[in-house]
Amino acid sequence: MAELVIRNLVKTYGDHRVVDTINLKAETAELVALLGPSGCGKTTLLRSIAGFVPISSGSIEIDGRDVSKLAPNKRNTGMVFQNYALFPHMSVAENVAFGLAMRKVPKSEIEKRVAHALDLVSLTDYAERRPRALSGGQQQRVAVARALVVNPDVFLLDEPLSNLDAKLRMSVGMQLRALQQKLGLTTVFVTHDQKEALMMADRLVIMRAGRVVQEGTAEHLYQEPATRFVADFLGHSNVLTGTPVEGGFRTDGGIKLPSASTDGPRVLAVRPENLLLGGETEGVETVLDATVETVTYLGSITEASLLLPGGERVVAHHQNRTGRELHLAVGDTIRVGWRTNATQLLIDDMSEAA
Amino acid sequence: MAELVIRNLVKTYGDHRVVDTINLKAETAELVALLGPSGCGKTTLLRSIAGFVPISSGSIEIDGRDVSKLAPNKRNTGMVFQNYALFPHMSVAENVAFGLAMRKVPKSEIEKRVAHALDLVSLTDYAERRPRALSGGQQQRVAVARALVVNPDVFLLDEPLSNLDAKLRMSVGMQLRALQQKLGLTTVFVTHDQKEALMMADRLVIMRAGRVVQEGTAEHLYQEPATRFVADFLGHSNVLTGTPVEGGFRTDGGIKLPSASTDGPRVLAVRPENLLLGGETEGVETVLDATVETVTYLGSITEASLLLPGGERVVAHHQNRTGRELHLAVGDTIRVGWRTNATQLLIDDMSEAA
Amino acid sequence: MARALTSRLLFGSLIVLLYLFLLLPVLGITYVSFFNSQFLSFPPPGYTLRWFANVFEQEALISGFITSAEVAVLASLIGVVSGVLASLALVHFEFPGREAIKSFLLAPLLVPGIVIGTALYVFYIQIAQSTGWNPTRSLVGLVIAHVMLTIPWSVRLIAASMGMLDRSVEEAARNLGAGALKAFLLVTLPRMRAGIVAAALFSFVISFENLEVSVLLVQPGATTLPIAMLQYIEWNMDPTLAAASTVQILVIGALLLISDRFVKLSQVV
Amino acid sequence: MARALTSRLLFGSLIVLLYLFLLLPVLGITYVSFFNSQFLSFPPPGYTLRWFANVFEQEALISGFITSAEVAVLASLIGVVSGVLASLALVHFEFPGREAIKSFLLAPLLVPGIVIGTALYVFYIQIAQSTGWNPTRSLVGLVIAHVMLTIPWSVRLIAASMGMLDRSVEEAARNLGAGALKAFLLVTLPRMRAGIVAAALFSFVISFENLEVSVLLVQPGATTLPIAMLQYIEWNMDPTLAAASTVQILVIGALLLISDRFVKLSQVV
Repeated sequence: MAELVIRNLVKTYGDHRVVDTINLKAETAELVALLGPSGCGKTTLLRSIAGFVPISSGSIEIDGRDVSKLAPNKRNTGMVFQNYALFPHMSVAENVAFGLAMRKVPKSEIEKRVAHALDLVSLTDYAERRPRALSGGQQQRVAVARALVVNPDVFLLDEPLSNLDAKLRMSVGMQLRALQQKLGLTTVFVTHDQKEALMMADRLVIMRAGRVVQEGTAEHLYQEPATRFVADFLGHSNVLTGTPVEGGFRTDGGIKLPSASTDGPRVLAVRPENLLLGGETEGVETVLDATVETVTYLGSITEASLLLPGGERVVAHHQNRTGRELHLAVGDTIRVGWRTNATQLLIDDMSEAA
Repeated sequence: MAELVIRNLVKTYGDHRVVDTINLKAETAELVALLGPSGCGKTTLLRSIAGFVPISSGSIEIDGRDVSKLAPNKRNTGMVFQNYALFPHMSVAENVAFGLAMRKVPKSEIEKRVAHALDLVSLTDYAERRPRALSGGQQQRVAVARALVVNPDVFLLDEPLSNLDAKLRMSVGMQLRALQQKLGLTTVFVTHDQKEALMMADRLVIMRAGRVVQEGTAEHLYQEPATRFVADFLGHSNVLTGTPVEGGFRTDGGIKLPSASTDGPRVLAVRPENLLLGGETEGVETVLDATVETVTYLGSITEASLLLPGGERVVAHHQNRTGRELHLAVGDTIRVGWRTNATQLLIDDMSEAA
Repeated sequence: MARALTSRLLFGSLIVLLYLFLLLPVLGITYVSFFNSQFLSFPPPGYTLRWFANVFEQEALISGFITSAEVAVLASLIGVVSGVLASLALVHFEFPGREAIKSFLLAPLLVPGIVIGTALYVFYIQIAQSTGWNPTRSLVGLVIAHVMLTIPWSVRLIAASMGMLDRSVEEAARNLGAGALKAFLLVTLPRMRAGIVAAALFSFVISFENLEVSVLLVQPGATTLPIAMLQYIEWNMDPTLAAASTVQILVIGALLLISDRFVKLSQVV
Repeated sequence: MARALTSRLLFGSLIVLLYLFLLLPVLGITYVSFFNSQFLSFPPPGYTLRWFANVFEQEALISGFITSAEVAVLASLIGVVSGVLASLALVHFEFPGREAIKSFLLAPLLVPGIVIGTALYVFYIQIAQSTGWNPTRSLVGLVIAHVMLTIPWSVRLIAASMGMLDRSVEEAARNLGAGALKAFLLVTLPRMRAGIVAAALFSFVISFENLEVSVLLVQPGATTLPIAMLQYIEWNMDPTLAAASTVQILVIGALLLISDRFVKLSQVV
């Protein structure tokens, strides 16, 4: 296992910088998630680490060795592809053995290591099957075993959960995370699904238009997003546009709200779960009278869309616990409030860009 | 607009009953969601209402008239297909006009009604475009306008949101719901996504293996599922197996829990959001000491997997509000509890079936 | 990087070489058609256009061209109509053994043309002997023979283009009030255009070029173009035939270009 | 319901009729091959197997069969190898105009065989005159001509089967330590099997059946089977040729069945 360091990586197609001066480091045994909307360059970045995309400038170092000019087969990375990319004409065991055979490992050792890898992913009984005869979850585990058995320096995951159904995704993700931690694999994980990234990564790197917008732990990014884009991409956020004023923030609708003070243009963001309703607003700094516009029961939470006195709309999420149900009807007037420390003043990087 | 009544509907393919004696009623202006895993027969049921699937027995009545022997074009239903099924060689306006032309509506009236329908879905500016030149969300709105413009008796939606990306799905779903309410359309909506069904339907019909398992409002089904299958399909539920005993329930792990009393074999279910942790357990009927196995931060909630003294595993969801964060580490011992009225004793229909 | 470039160059030149090889006859014959010499010799003493003029003076070639064109138009018309009907049957109705039938559709493609020709020859002789009506006297006999060539192609190409169609579009038309026939005419047929154009073109060319099937079935004085060309070359070694070939290639090339404007053939064939 | 059944029956019988029509020559010629009469007449005086024995006594047919088989094997071998290489170039490297080149690949399919034959005939005469070596004396001339027929098919079929392949599988092999060549040989080539088998089969049959291209390029005494059959029928009207055709159909049918065991041809062609 090893450390991965990417310096000033640029990849251009024609005039378009798909990956634009990325600096990234994955420590030994760390799982770094590259997260962003489609077309943000995260997949190109992953594929350039694997060697499938020749980079335009910059360097990729694994354990201090610059691999950026090496062919894919010389880099000792282990990649799990989105569609698994299993060899359909080989059995599960032959798939897993492939990388070892390429490394000219002796036959007896190959057998031992394949058996061990299949055991790790609980597929010992399926060794002789063809990939076609396996379920999606099983195929994914074959792909993982195949990538791991060669002891790669860096483990690369290209949306490995996206072809699984919703119910399976969570448990397979947790198993993959447990395996990665157990084996101490330095891992780069690409996804557009924030839940997968939050659930699995030690560190998240939020990308947009080829650049890194912000990086950090899940808690850090969710609680202290640097910009409106990050706040909106990770979870949902109520964004109020307006102007920071002395001791607070005045919304475009004209309400003055308490907030931290800041310079320069900002928007005020507050998470739906931090909107307190009715009696919950006791003792918080901001309390307003709002009109209920829609109420949507979603099982574990109820989502209410509220109209603020200034004409802004905000969304509140109430967790439905037995004995603490929310009873709201469209048209009701209700007190809504939030703590000042639950608000963030963010740079607005959403209105300028497309 | 009209009432839809389905009586004893059966559809067999060979020996297999894909739809097995379904009785269903959709009142005027009601939105009924057919919800179930893939292969449960919900799509076959919808397609038999539209007339694409000849039924084996039973009847389909629209406004008291039995339509089950009529050709699809004689039924006056308006269907929105999963892939939208727009006519690629016609403009948006021609697509919308098609149904009116088939009904031999005069040209001048066609123009008026097409314009009105495009206005309803905010696509007036796109009338002359080809479907190919539109985004997924716009194509979906064309499909909706095309189905609505003919004033169908019954509006049929076949997973109309499943081809949209996650961010768009919610808002398009809400718009569709608002339109359905505004026009008072009797609607049958097929989906496998519980969130869509909860958000949009007046009434949910949960299907499994061709049969109706339970029907009711979102609140009713979520709070009072009839069986383990429903509890698990709508949201997540912690299920403890065991035996009802005098004045409670004894789990297989040997813990006796207070619960409602019941006859016959049952499992005890409790929703993750109803698991109270630490100080929250004050004054509730069930309190246990549990060991923290995993902690997953998911932004608006934190999911903790807990090991109960009897060896059972349960999952708790804590809503993360600023100032009320949960601080847990793997291996900690923590009090976990729940109110007795937050538990349900359910028939176990999951272990018998496949 | 450097290796990728080398292999790119290598593969690129391979493609170019292949093309040159395949185009060799076309280029060569076009070149020869301008030679100003009665007999073929290289290098030519000069260049001329007179062989093109000569083509149009050869009655055998002209009447052969007309016969071939007539037969090809009729055979591809019948082929395309059968193709549409058969594709409808194949794609629309999910009857057992549909896949087997699709495999079977290959079979006629692999029956040697000379066998088809021989069989029909024998058959037509029987008809002529017993009824006194000789099918080869009119074009009927030839058209029947060529339809046997065009149908397998038409069915395959049209069925393939239809198999790619999403059935829900036709269902949408039904749902909106169109009867089965109207839904087919207004929605399905227009979407089969690519397959139909490809089938018509292919059928035409295959019929127009055919020699194996026709050779036994034509009457003296009413031959097809390939046979007329063959007969001409037995007695003449001047570049007239090269000029005729050039004209023929131009006609087929034009057909190809025109239909490529309507549909991307490479996506269908 | 009743109408659906009617139209199903209608379409079903259409398919059956089409098949009967297409199989007519095959069935007819097989039937005739058993007639026990020197001249063709219906009904036959009796049935016999002697014409099958007679086929094997006709040296011209036997040597034609051998020549055709040799040429077809060589031409399809060269065609398949070129097909694999060209497909690699087409599919692997995303160079500009790749789509145009794919369209272009149709062009050679549409060059009339008689034109190819004429062009090569002229060309070979030039070579014979200037070098004294006549390409038609050996099989080389014929093989070159037939390769022109097999390459477009091979490239199209193999490229199509490769285009359906998911590139990430080859990338996975590279990622696991295989060099470009090993990844190709161990992973990509085995997955192209269906396309290669289809291309080989098609190439073989197309070369074996060909008359247009060959007719000008053969030497007396070294003809291909279709030409030998044509020459035979000019002088003999007995059912020997029907028997030869039956044998030929059986051979090609067997080839088709064998390769269908390896790959579902209908999915590729």
